Amino acid sequence: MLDTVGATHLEDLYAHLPPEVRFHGSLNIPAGKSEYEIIDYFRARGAENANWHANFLGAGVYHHYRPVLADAIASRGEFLTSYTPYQAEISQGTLTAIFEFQTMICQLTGMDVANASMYDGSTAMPEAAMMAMRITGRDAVAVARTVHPEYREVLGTYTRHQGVRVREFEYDAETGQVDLASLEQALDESTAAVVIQSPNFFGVVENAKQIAELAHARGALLVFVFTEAISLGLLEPPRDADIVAGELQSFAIAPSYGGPFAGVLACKEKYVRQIPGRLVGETKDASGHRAFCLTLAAREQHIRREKATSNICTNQALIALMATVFMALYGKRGLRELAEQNLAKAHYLGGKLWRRFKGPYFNEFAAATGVRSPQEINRRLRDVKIVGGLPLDRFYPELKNSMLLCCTEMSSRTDMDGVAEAFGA
Amino acid sequence: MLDTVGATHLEDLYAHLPPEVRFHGSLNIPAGKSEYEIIDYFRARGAENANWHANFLGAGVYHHYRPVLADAIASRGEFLTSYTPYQAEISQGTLTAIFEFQTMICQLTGMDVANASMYDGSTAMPEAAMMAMRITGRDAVAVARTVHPEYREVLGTYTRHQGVRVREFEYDAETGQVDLASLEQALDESTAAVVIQSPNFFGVVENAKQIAELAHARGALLVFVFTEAISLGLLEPPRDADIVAGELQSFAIAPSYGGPFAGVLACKEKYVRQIPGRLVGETKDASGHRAFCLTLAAREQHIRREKATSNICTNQALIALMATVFMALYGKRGLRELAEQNLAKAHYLGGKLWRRFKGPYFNEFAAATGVRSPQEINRRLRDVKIVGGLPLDRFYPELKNSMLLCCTEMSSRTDMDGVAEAFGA
Amino acid sequence: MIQKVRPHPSQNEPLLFERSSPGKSGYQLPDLDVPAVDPAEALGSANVRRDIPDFVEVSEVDVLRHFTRLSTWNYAIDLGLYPLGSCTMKYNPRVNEAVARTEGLMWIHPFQEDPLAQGALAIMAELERALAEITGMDAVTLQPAAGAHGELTGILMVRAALEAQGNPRKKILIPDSAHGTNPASVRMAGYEVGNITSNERGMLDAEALARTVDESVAAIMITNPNTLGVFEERIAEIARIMHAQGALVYMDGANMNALAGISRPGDYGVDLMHLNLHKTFSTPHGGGGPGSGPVAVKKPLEPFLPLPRIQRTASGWSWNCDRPQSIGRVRAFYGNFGVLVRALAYVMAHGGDGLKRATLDALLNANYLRKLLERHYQIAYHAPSMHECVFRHQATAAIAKRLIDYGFHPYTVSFPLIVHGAMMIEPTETESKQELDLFAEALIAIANEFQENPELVSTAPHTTRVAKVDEVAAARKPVLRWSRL
Amino acid sequence: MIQKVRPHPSQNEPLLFERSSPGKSGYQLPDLDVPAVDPAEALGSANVRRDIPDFVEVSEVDVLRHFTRLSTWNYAIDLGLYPLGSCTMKYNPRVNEAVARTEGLMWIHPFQEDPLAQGALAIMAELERALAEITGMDAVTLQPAAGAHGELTGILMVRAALEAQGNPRKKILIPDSAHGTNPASVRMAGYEVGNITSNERGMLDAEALARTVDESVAAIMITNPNTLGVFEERIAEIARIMHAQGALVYMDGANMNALAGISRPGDYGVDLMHLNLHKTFSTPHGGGGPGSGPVAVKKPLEPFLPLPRIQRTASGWSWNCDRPQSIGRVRAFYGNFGVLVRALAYVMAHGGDGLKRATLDALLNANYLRKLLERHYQIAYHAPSMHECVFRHQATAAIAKRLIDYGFHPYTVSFPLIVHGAMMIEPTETESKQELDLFAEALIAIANEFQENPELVSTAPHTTRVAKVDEVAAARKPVLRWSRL
Ligand SMILES: Cc1ncc(COP(=O)(O)O)c(C=O)c1O
Ligand SMILES: Cc1ncc(COP(=O)(O)O)c(C=O)c1O
Repeated sequence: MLDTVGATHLEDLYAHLPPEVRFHGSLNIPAGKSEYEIIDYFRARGAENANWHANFLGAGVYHHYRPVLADAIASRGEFLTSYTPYQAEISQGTLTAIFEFQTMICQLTGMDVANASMYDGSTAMPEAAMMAMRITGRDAVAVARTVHPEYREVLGTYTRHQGVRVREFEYDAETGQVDLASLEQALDESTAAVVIQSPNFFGVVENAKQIAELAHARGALLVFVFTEAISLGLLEPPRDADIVAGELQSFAIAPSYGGPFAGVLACKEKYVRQIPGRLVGETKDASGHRAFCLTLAAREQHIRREKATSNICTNQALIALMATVFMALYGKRGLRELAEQNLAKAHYLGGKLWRRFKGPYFNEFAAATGVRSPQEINRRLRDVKIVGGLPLDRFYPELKNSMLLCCTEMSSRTDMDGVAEAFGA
Repeated sequence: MLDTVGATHLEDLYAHLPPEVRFHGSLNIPAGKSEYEIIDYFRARGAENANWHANFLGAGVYHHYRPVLADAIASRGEFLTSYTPYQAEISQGTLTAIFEFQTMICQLTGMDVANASMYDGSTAMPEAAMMAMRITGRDAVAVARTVHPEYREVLGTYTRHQGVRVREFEYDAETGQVDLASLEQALDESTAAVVIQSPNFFGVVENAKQIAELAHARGALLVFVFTEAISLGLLEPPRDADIVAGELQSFAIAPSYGGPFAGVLACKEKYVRQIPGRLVGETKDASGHRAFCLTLAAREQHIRREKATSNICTNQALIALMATVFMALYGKRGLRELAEQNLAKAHYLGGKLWRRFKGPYFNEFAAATGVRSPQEINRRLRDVKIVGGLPLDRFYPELKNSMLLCCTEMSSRTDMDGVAEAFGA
Repeated sequence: MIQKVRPHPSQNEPLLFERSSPGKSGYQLPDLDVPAVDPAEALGSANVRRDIPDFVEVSEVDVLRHFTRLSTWNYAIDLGLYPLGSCTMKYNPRVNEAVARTEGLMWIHPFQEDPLAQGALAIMAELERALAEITGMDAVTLQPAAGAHGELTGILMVRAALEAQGNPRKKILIPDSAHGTNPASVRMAGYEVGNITSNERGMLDAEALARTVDESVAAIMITNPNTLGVFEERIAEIARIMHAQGALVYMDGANMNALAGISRPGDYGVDLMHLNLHKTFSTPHGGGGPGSGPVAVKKPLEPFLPLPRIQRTASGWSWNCDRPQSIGRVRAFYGNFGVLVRALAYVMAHGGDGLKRATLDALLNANYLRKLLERHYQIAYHAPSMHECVFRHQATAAIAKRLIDYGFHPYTVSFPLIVHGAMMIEPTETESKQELDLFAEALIAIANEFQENPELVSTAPHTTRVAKVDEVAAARKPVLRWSRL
Repeated sequence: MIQKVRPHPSQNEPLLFERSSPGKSGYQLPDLDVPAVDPAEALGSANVRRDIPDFVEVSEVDVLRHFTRLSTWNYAIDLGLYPLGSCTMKYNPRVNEAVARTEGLMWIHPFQEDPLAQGALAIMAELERALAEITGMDAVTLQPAAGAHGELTGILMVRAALEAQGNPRKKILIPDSAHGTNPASVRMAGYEVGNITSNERGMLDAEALARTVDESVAAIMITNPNTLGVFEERIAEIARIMHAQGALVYMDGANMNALAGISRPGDYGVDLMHLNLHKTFSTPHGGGGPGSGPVAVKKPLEPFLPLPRIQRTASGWSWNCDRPQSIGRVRAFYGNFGVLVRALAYVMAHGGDGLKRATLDALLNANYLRKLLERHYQIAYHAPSMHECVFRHQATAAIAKRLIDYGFHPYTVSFPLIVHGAMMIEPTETESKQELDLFAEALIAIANEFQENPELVSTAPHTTRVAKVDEVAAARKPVLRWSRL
């Protein structure tokens, strides 16, 4: 091959680069390792992390059972090693799966349109907010403090330089739900969107309907956020919302220290041309058979460049595929039963502890730690190889001695009793 | 569907069975479990086994690194969930892979023909012996005591009722190799086959050439057995043998408490019609393209019934596929280097201990335990989470205070030093 | 004129040897942490091979692509209905694959001392218990590697048991509908085969049998349901006949998928039987194995089971080799453990009721297909079908190939031998009505094609990568390995 | 007249919704070990949904078959050459997948206290170090989820850095050959886009640039090698020009596969850049993601990196959020950790020398193809090619489809926009000469077909399951979800 290209050494292939841009040293990276050594290395690192039999952390990332088919299917080379399905004729597998994904997300959220996925929930939410601004032509966003704190931080980063004014509104210290009075104050004619999360960061279910009315009354859109997708199996879908942004990690995606996950962005039909990201549409092939392809690309960066609805290109296709497999396996009845088990587990533990808030909760709740500090409780749990909950004052200084606890179908009664014990309850 | 078949209850479907053959109770097996519980159960059982960082047992089952591609490829549903390739047109994948397997086995063993696999080495060996009897029309088999003891037991079970006389011959206490004098005594005009193993059970390399001459001089065939396939990467192939029977576990097959493994049966061209098991052959399709199919079925039970060369039907296809992937990955250079590493490791530890035998050894050797008993040494190793060697008196009462030790590319210097220490060397 | 080309990636993949180029390889070993050893010095140069002529030399990606491409040339359960009669090609649950890869199960050595393998022993003991319960037997060995291996093990036990009574006897009776492994196994156990014919209902004739059984008969080997998918309704009676003659009853349990939960051979006179875990218990066929063929026996035969046996002692599970009457070892170590793990996972997932339910669904699917097809194909025997049904058609082989064009794997062709032109169809319980309907439509369409355009059928398949394969040429001058031209 | 049928299993698979039948499901949950809770009571009946209309109801085997069949409709690296220019579709080593599934890495929660996640932190720190070494930069953030996300992160840092000096400035210069994400990202960071044109050699013209840069320019965003596969030979000079004007140099490192080990942007004036781990570092594309787009920066930009940062303290690794000048969080948690694991595995498998060797092989393969094709297709620019080469042909789109009939995935079509009829070909280093030769032969054959039988080419593909797909119709009346008719 060297002859063909007219070179004698491989190095000749970049001889035309000016000396000052060539790297003359050799990279300070240890010599190539064997599979065996590489697997050993990551095993050793894995053993340095606490991967115990029980974990009561939630707060946007949940420990749910992952059906084996999710990995079995996502490991098929035809899905794993294909690119974005630009060439429809040899990408019908991926395209069909995405079309099914879009459909299932619509069915679960009550929206008309869903895209092929966003990076994650925390980036889907700001995209939803910016979408609302494009739609309304307004420049302010009102966000509930009960929305995941890190999501709100990302919103700040994304919008800071687009002349967007972000206002946060309070929660009711009693119920843990949005404080409607505070919301009203945050609203005005410049408000493009009201952003809420339900179940919210405290695990409390918000009254989306009421909030939607307030928002719509002021001509603002309602952006509805969810972090615990399992709740969609049991809770009334956010029909009153205009845009839904969410996180699908609960659908067969491992916690994996925070990623890769898959974000959801769905909306009402009329806003479809403002939705960012990829969309798969149904069409026909030359012989009249049903076929699928990427569509409405006119919204996207590779066509519109700086005028695009977003800069997103690569998304989280394979993760969305796993979520699709998960939804297909559980199906109509399964999602319901799974959600009901989560509800029962959380309410079992919730019933044994002092809860901070009275609002209805799904599989997470804020517990008052009383005598012991959250840190101390977690230390006690650590001794019995249980990862405890999240001390809430990390994000809410006003919530001292409170711990956010999450229970899922994987939380055993024994372990939950262990937690109650650690609370000294 | 019930209507179609004209039934009202599923139970009606076996109403025609006489009452005395119907099972009226309900099976005493706990109710169906979820994936999650099943995985938990086997995790728990797995944790009850010693799966430690080092294991020095060999004796027919070896700890070698398993390249990830072996599982990745064998997990493809098209290989995993297909049946025996009777329908050639939709089984070319399996058929082609087996044809490649047969070829590689021939290249490694120096034989002309290899079948698609046997259950394992221990059943391949008796089949080879019976094959030799069919070929020679003789009824006696001479087996070296240096052949794997359990293989010899299986030979006994298989041949006991076919009027076969099995004679065992001795090994040289000095070298650990076949005692030629004893072999000569075991030979006579009724001897159909001489069965030896190399490297033998003690890890010692036999002088196959010399033994072949003695056997052939008496009109007997030489059946050559191997249990450590890695040795074929470095050792002279058994060209002088007439039939080769072996075990491929070392080629990407997990020890898995003794199975499933894959047996090899290979022979000289002229004996092909006496070889048991499946054979894949090359042919053409109707349009003249190269194609493969099962062939010479006239040897097999489904055609010949009681006159078949064997009763074997289902073999170990998927395991043979993994071995094929293994051979392809290591290839010419890799098998050699891998074998050399095994050699080096074993000789490192071998050099630190008293070896029982002077014969040349590959990656296993019999060590004299001296002051401490083998059991005591293993106990000491267990404390540092190392699985020690095999006390030889389990199979060879005369070999007290001897332990069979195996070192592979996975044996680290530190662990080998640990073993030497436990010996008090 | 739209000319097509043969796309290369999945269509024209060469053999690995044809892909090889010198120096290529797909491996990387850790650096040696001990001094290298000169092979010639350590082993003697005569013992060291110079080269592996023409052996493979390819890269890692070459290997992955090669086998991925090859895989696309296969049909599989994962792609659709696989109605091979007598093969029970049911869905292979993936959780079974997951648990079989549990580190603590994969990496344990068979010679680990018993205290270091308690988990493995517990799994085997649990499976033995479950299989005994399902078959109604008293003891089970998990050692046999496949059904045929189980048959050999069983018949050797028959011989041992009779020998213990002083006379091993001469022959074993086998129905003409039996699978070829039955007579072959019998021969390997040193017995003669006594063929018996089934009656017009496709069953064994108890009366006829009573006349033939005598002192020379060691046992009868019954497949039940037999390979026609028909339950041997007289089996209990037949057992009494055999026992009256001091002979034993061996049951080939390959078709246990028709009985689990609804009929237990141990309850009506069967003395011993084998199971095919790679059929009834959903362990994958893998293109021809690995399998597992446990043998279940009644108490009197227990002493003859192969070595070693699992036993429960004060200190836990352990292996017992001290069994003087045993037939000995039928293989090294203890069985295809990895397959046993999968089978136990299957039993756990179903539970007692689930196993029965699966059986009933298997019967339903088979009888549903029979009904859909009866008007278009001739059923071989009118007796009720259990888990499979057998039709007959002169062109069974051609129709089978044409089914491929419709996207299905063919049924079992021309077996059992007693049915001329047999089409043996076993859908299993894991097929949906949709899939069964599609399959029936295909077969019906082909029946019509055969009338209107026999040529179309006889030259099938037309949609596969390779056209009809010439098996005769393959056998005429066997080419069993690649070699450089 | 051999009539073909459309085989169903892999060809006519319906949508899951069309497969559904009421009551079916593919799951089984453990029994509830706590009292059940009435949803209406716990949540208020208004909050409880009644049903999920038309949601899927299928069995486990339905699911496995459905997606297995779908998968057979895809092309993939595992099946053959995937020469999408600018996408670096190289082999995805399977060991990366294996390590990413390590239990102790898969199941850890991002809010686990730092002492309980030391292994994860160590992995990220190690990868940051390696990427800094490869790029010649001083600090790296692993948070961005993809290249575009990295661009946004980087440009936000440019703004923060300039703001810290008092003036964020107005616009960012972007060459006309740039990828669409560049301008889109710039806009999201609140900057205007200043388009600059490349010269007849396909490179940036330093002189022309010097004339345009002024106080209003915040930075230039250079893709290097650019999307023509050409190395920006004047880049060091350009950096000096920008720096002289107080502007910064951002490099789009999507094409780092051409540079790793032979050229380090940090050594010649690039202030910050992003990498695509899902290109250069072999993490799988998965049909469109997940990706990972780390941003590497020089010391002066380090204070502005997103929150949080990994730091080494006496007690081990920990997260530091106390960084007043940071641009803040660009996503929740710390990045696509699972992708980072794979990338580090790739780096470890290659080592420093291996990375360089891979780069050289990538250059060799691209230039080899260029040579084979130059006589048949018109090269867009004569400048030397690095890891990819761009040809031009009026019928680029049709030729791409026709390539499918030959069993290859097409090259990147009509990008970069500055090349009319662009054919952008990137083979990557993991392709064998055999595969490259086959690909070249195919393209050459098509060039001839285009002369002799344009119709054949323009109506391609002819061998795929679906014929040419009508994308216009899809956009005209978008159907973006299934619904019951
Ligand atoms: C009825 C019957 N008996 C015995 C066997 C042999 O089983 P195996 O192939 O596992 O040896 C089979 C399967 O092939 C069979 O269908
Ligand atoms: C040159 C270039 N820049 C940026 C991107 C965007 O990267 P991503 O798709 O990961 O967002 C790509 C890949 O699509 C690219 O080729």
